[in-house]
Amino acid sequence: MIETPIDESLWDDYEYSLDKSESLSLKHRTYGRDVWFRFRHKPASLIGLIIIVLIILFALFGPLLTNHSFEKQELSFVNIPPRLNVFEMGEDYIFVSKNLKPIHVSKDGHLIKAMPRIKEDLSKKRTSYDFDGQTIFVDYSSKPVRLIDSENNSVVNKKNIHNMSYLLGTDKLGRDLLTRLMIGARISLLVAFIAAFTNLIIGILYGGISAYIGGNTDNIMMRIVDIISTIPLTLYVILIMVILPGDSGILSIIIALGSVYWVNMARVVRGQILTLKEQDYVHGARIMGTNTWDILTKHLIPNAMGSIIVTVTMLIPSAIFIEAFMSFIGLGVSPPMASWGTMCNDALEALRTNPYQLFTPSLAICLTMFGFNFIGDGLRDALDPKLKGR
Amino acid sequence: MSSLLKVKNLHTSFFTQDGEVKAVKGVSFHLEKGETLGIVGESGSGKSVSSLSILKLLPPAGRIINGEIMLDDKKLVKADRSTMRDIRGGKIAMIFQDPMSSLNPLIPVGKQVEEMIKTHGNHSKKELKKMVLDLFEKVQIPDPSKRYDSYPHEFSGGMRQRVMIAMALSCKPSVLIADEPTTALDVTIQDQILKLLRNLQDEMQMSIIFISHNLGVVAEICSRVMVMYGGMVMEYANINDIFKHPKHPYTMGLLQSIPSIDQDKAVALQSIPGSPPDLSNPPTGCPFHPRCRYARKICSVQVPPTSEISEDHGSRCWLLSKEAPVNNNPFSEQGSSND
Amino acid sequence: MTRILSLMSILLFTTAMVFAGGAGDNSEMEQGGDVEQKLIFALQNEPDGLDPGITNNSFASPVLLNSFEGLVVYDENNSIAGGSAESWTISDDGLTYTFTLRNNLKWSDGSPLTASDFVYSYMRVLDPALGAQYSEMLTDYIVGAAEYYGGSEDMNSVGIKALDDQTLEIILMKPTAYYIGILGMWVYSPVNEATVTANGDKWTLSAESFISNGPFKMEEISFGEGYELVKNENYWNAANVKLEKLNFRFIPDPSTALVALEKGDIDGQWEVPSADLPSLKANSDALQIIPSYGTTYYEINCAKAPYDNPKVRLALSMALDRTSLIENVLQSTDQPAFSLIAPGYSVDGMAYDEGRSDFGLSPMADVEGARAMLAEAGYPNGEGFPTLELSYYTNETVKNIVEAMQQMWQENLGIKVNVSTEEWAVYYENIQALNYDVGAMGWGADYMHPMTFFPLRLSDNGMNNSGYANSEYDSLIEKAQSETDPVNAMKLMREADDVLMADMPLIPLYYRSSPKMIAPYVKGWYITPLNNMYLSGAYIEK
Amino acid sequence: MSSYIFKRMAMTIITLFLIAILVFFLMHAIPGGPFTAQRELPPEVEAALNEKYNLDQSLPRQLISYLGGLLKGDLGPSFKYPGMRVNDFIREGFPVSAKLGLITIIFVLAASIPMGIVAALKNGKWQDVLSMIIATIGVTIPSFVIATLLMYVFSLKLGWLPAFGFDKPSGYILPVIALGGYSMSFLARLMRSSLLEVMGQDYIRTARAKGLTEFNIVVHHALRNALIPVVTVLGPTIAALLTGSFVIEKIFALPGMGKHFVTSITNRDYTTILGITIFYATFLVVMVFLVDMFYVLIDPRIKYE
Amino acid sequence: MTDNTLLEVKDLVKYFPVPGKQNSVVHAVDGVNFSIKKGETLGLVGESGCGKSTVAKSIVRMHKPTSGSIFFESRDIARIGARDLKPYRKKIQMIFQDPYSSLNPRMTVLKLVAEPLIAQKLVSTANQARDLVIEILNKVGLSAEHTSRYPHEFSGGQRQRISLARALIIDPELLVCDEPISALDVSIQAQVINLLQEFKSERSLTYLFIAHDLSMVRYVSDHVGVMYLGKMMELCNSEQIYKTALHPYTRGLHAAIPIADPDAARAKKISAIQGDIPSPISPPRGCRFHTRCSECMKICREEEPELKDVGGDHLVACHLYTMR
Repeated sequence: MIETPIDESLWDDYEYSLDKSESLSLKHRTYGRDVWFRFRHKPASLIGLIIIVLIILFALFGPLLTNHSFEKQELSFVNIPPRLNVFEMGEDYIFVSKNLKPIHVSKDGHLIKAMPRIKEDLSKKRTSYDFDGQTIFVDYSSKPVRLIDSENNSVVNKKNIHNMSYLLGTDKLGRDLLTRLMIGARISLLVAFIAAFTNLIIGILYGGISAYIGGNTDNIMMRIVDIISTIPLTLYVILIMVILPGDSGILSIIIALGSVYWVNMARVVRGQILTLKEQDYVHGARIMGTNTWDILTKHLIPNAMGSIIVTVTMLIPSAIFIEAFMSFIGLGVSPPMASWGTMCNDALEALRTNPYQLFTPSLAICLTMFGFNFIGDGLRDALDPKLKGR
Repeated sequence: MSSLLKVKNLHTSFFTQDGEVKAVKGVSFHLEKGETLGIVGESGSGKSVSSLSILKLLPPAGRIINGEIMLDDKKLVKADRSTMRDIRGGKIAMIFQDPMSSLNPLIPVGKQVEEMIKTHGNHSKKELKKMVLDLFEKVQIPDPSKRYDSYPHEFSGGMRQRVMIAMALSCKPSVLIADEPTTALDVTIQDQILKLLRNLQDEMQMSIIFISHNLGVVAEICSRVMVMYGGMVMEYANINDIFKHPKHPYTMGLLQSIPSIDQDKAVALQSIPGSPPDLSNPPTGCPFHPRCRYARKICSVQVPPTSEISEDHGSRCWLLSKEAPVNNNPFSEQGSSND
Repeated sequence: MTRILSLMSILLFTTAMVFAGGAGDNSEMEQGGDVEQKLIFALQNEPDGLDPGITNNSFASPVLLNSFEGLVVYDENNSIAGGSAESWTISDDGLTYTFTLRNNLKWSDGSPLTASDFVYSYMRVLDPALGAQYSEMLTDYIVGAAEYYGGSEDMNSVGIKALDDQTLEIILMKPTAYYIGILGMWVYSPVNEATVTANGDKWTLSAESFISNGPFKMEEISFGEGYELVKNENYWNAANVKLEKLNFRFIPDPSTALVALEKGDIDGQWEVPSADLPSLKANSDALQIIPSYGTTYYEINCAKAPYDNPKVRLALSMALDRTSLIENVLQSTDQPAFSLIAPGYSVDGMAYDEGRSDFGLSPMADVEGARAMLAEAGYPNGEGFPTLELSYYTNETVKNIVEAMQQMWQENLGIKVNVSTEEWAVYYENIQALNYDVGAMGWGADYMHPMTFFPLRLSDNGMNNSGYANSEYDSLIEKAQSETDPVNAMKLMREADDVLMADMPLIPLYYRSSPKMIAPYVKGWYITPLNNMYLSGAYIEK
Repeated sequence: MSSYIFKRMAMTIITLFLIAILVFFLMHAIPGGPFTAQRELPPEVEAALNEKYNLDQSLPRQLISYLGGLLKGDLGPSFKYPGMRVNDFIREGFPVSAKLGLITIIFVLAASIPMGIVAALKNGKWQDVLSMIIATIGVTIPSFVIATLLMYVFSLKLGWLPAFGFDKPSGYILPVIALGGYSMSFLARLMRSSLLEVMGQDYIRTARAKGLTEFNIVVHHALRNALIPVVTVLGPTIAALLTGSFVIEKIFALPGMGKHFVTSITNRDYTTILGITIFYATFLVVMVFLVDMFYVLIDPRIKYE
Repeated sequence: MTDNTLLEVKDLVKYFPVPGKQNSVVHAVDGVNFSIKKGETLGLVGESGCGKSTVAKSIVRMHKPTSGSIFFESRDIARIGARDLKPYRKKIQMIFQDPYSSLNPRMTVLKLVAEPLIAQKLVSTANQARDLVIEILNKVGLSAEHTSRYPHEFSGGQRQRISLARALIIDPELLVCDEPISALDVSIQAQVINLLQEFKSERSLTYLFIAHDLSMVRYVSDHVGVMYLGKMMELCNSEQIYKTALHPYTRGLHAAIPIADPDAARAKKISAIQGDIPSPISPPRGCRFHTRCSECMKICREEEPELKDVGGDHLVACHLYTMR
């Protein structure tokens, strides 16, 4: 059967070694690395992570790169969109804003200045402006608005250029939207992270204690959770805003979120601990005489961490969500601070006139939520012990 | 005479994040009408994957890479879905290790059996129920008409496995694949199920592929045995040869691991050292060589070919080759074990 | 002596009136063919009730003013004209008003409406148990009313009498020249005793029991959704009421209403989203800008250092660029305000604010002046000035203004400004408790007379939330209130105005105008500067 | 079973009372009262109102008389809308919210379950990716943004659908999508993961081994099992959808109950705050209870005794 | 009992409440007596649900017995509180059936094996612990390089050896093995059994060995107890249980063991014990085995037989022998 003769030396005894017989996966990974390995093999979760990292970088370092301040208002440049549909008047570009004010724009798209108004003629629906000595007119008697130069000719050449002074345009107080978006990211993420962190602590402690003690204690603690979750959030927020000293919009949101939003986390942790405390290794630890604290911190909580982390990643978007909702009902951060929620809310009003103002913050919220959702999904799979070894 | 079922050079792999895991590497066997073929091996040896490959019931990550599976004259590897559906349950039925999780918890057991018959034939409602009750009787489920509407959780493990068997037999398949059907059961129940299977086989003249990690169980029911390790067939032979004249160190190790009735307590059990190979990182050469006490250098270099000892007995071991040295060779006349 | 006050104020509102294109003569116009005479009008909120005796809710106004009619009404020229009363006389001492009701007045259910109905309605307002929110519009003026209200006198001492079915007499405590204007408020509307007695406080909750006497009557009340009114055939002037149906729909989000309006689903809307004003101004022929008799101002806590120093208050006021706030932030057609008292009132062709001082303020910011003033007060370049807490109530428009003001003060004065918001109920409690530095506030007139503003800074007035007290001002106002000669009264008021604004106990920001959306095919309506909309002459012409 | 239900009901009533008590003290703790207005009320009026609404009594007494009324099913008079009772708000508003909610639930179920099924069965294919992108967008965009955008596009730009109200049946379309968007997406994701898990179960392999068609397997074996976790979240979801949404009702001008959740608080309409909260809590508890009962129907393993 | 009795279980009863049902309990263990001498191994066999695991868990005090006593070194530890129990935590250790759920997946082998040392405060430095861990790991056939690995990187047999190392690192007196090999592959079972045997002779350990595999039990045990539905059916030395088993249940169990001998295996046509084990919520009256007993008599249905010595240290609870 064997055609080719075998080299004699190959018939020597094989050296037995413990390591070889105790075969172990070559790819030795610590737990964290193992999770990371599985996590990064899901393209969606990786994309999510990249999005979040970019957003965090954007929030942290972005404001250093813009030459605007988030709070500096330029009242003559309010509601300027990122794309300018300008009139070409010789060498000059003139942009007529939504409130019918002509603005001198340089060739490369920088806003130079708003022109002083000379006179508004309401009956003819035209307003005259002083453009470096010339008188020009904005005529809104018919649609679209026309620009009429000093010789009474209608300016016909129009062109779309990008707003280089304000890359994402300005808001209703003439503030740079890009910078506000970055600052807003800080606030929104801060709210989200702190809320998530607070929830993490309270949720773990509450859920953990409830499940660990069990019995009637558990019953009562869970009833309390039920009660808390039915009481209107608005009520808390107003109360908290009142209790806290005046200006702390963020703090009150965080406290509101932190003080009631942990109930979900508590439920999750409780469910996990209830299962885990019946695991053999927990019994084993108890039999060895390990004390309760160590059982909680070394056995129960680390093993519940998977679901906890996943819940947290889902909780962060919901905190951003709620912050936005709070802004919607008028309970957001105090001005001139911006958060994505307040930006969205401010822009909603002006949606018809200035849709671009809504676009960027809601895109930012979406992206962040996408990011966290993907990370959460990825982590859920990566942390799932059932998928291990597959 | 052509065999009822023929598997040739089957390769099945799982595609995971860690890369390709080769679970079955060139398995070939045949199954004759009315016989019971045992497939023995420990977890990860590829025995279940081989049987799932036959019915193409592999989990989503699994894929048949190569090989041929013939049922009568039908090629199954490339068969389309509807052909496979006809075969599943109709020609080849299967029962699984865990009867609890293998039955749908939300559907009464009678319905679950009935559904199988309905899929493979036309029967009136009344007939169907009658057939199910007959089957229940046949697998010795007490009080069948009452049990018809019970849910799986209301059954004991043994009863559930009887339901599974009833289901498997309902369409009178020519092949029954039993994948560790008694592993989850108590010895007394295992005994009952084995006897039941044996009697049913006698009665219905079907062929059985019986998968188990327990040689004792295999001895009870099989006529031929195939021993698998690391995704390969290590040895195949009829039942007596396997137990009386094993020709593979692994088979020998397995046999020696079981304490016999009159095992001397002072003497340690003969164990196979080490652990089974990690499939994602299999050893080179013979998969068993790291744990083989007779291993030679060549075993770690090259996969041994299958040596045919007799027409019905083959073994994949270098020591069976003609050139193999005699010292410390259990298969040569002179070197046969003195330890 | 009959005198009908002329309250025209066209001069100052030319700008705005041009936009109010819908207002105009209605008598000659023909009704447009077979167009359905149905008007759907969006209100932002459900009023808290429709009992004219109780509510002071501005959302109720369009409903109440078109379903009830008091003794007098404001006509399209903002003049007082006869409503249920055909004519009236005022005694020479200015105390006794005698009204002659029109013939055959009827309630919407057809039952007769007599002078005693008015007596009943007014006495009802004077019952504290009713909870009338405008009760002081009676108790402050009518003899015996306050005493009766306080429980110290009985009904007979109150100066409201039905002399016969068609004659009503009201006797005042002291001569009040502008009282006839107050009579135009809906709190002076009659309510039907029969339905009130039969249904108690639920009489306004269903169309059947909602009996009124105005040009329209209630057809259906859908709670939370709106009101459907139809022409009241029993109205004395029903012949001139052209609309057959009048729907008020509650659309809380003005942007939604705007979409609906542009789609043609509704014909008008009460609140216009401020962000859309500029584009509506350019593009929409439905935008109507109505001059409004009201002032938006900021309260200053005059009881708290450093705001107890008038110079500080003046500096703050001077540092604001009102033009920019109006043009860029509000993008509206409001007018920069220099005083609490809005213009719009005039006597014998002389406008109240003619030749009025600017109180040291200018439309644009007077940065130099403001800085100098602040330095004079002891805070050169804002040094040593404590952080100013600028409070406001939760409202988008106010928020924008406040943010802009914050920057103006910080930049122009070099002081630090902190902005904080609270929802209204909390905010207003803080304002009342003088627990603030500077806070957003505003006042819309109840009647067309400057006296609707002055009480806001009277030292003993409950609405004076600034801690400001000036006896000179108090006595000037007291004199003005009882001055029967309007010219003299105006003089006194102007004096008071000067006294007040010299102290700058508030920061006037702008005099309001009120944008409304009313489709151009709706004609014959008018809205007074009191924000009162009258639709009795309205019709659709497409 | 009946003793279980009885016990559960007793527990529910206690919980509801605790909620009432807690909300009662919470709302009295926040400043401002129902009669705070810019125009100060004459003291006589304020006194009369306080007497009328029991506010002149001590808090515990107010609470007791409120709870007494609550036992009789009377949620008290509204402070803000004279003549109205909180029961009236619910009677007027709830049917509107519930009707919208019901349609939304139907939409949510009709959209999410097939979406989840398709995504799970086509795991990793474009159908899965597409469904999950839609579902992720659905859970990421706040409802007020969705609502406004929908209106902007479909009412204003395209003019296809009315911007407000239920005067026409087409008026339901936008509110239903805006209201149900989140739940729809959430349930689709849940359905997908649940079905994916079920499809990996042994009994599905058994069903395959029986030769059942894939359709049969999904419909008869996988779906019922996969629905169990979906049903769990359905209780609170249905309760929330049926009781209305402040945001959606505001934007689409719907006369539902949702607005009271927020406006009653800003108005300090004490009885309404309490009444609405209790109504919602009751509803929630009942829905959760019904879901638990529904379990018994779909899962023979569950029995309550 | 003689002086060198390490563990004595007397009238041990453990009932569990049935979730959702008020008045019924699971009669998991219903009055069980036995004792183990120092250095000996007692095997407990029986089908699942017979209460053998509950006995084990009661002894390590994973739960409090309903009644009865557990004397360990002559002190009743059945009902003492957690603080009093502490010294016994060092002396009694346990190995679980499922090697996958009995090791915390978040801990490295080093931490796992060192855990009892730290819990019992037996070491003061990390290095000391590490040395001890490596020493014991070597004994169970693993090496120092395995210490940084996580349980999921090991096969079932390896994990069970880690469990063993972990249990033995603090030198317990009694090791309770709850089906330590039933989840393992055949080729691995012998490894673990051999290790157990080695340790027994080396450290004169005492074992309570629970299994359902009679042949393995016979091999490792000095005495064997057969349990059925919470009751002890037969108790004798391990040779007797194999050769001269008295109780019909024991004989049935015996016959049910698959024999790795095709000729012998094929000879049996009828299974040894018919039917299923009844519900422990309402165990049968009389002898609990009577429903499945091929030699059932009238008395068996009515009267519960007592566990009686029939001579030669052989105890059996069966009316067949009480009659004599």
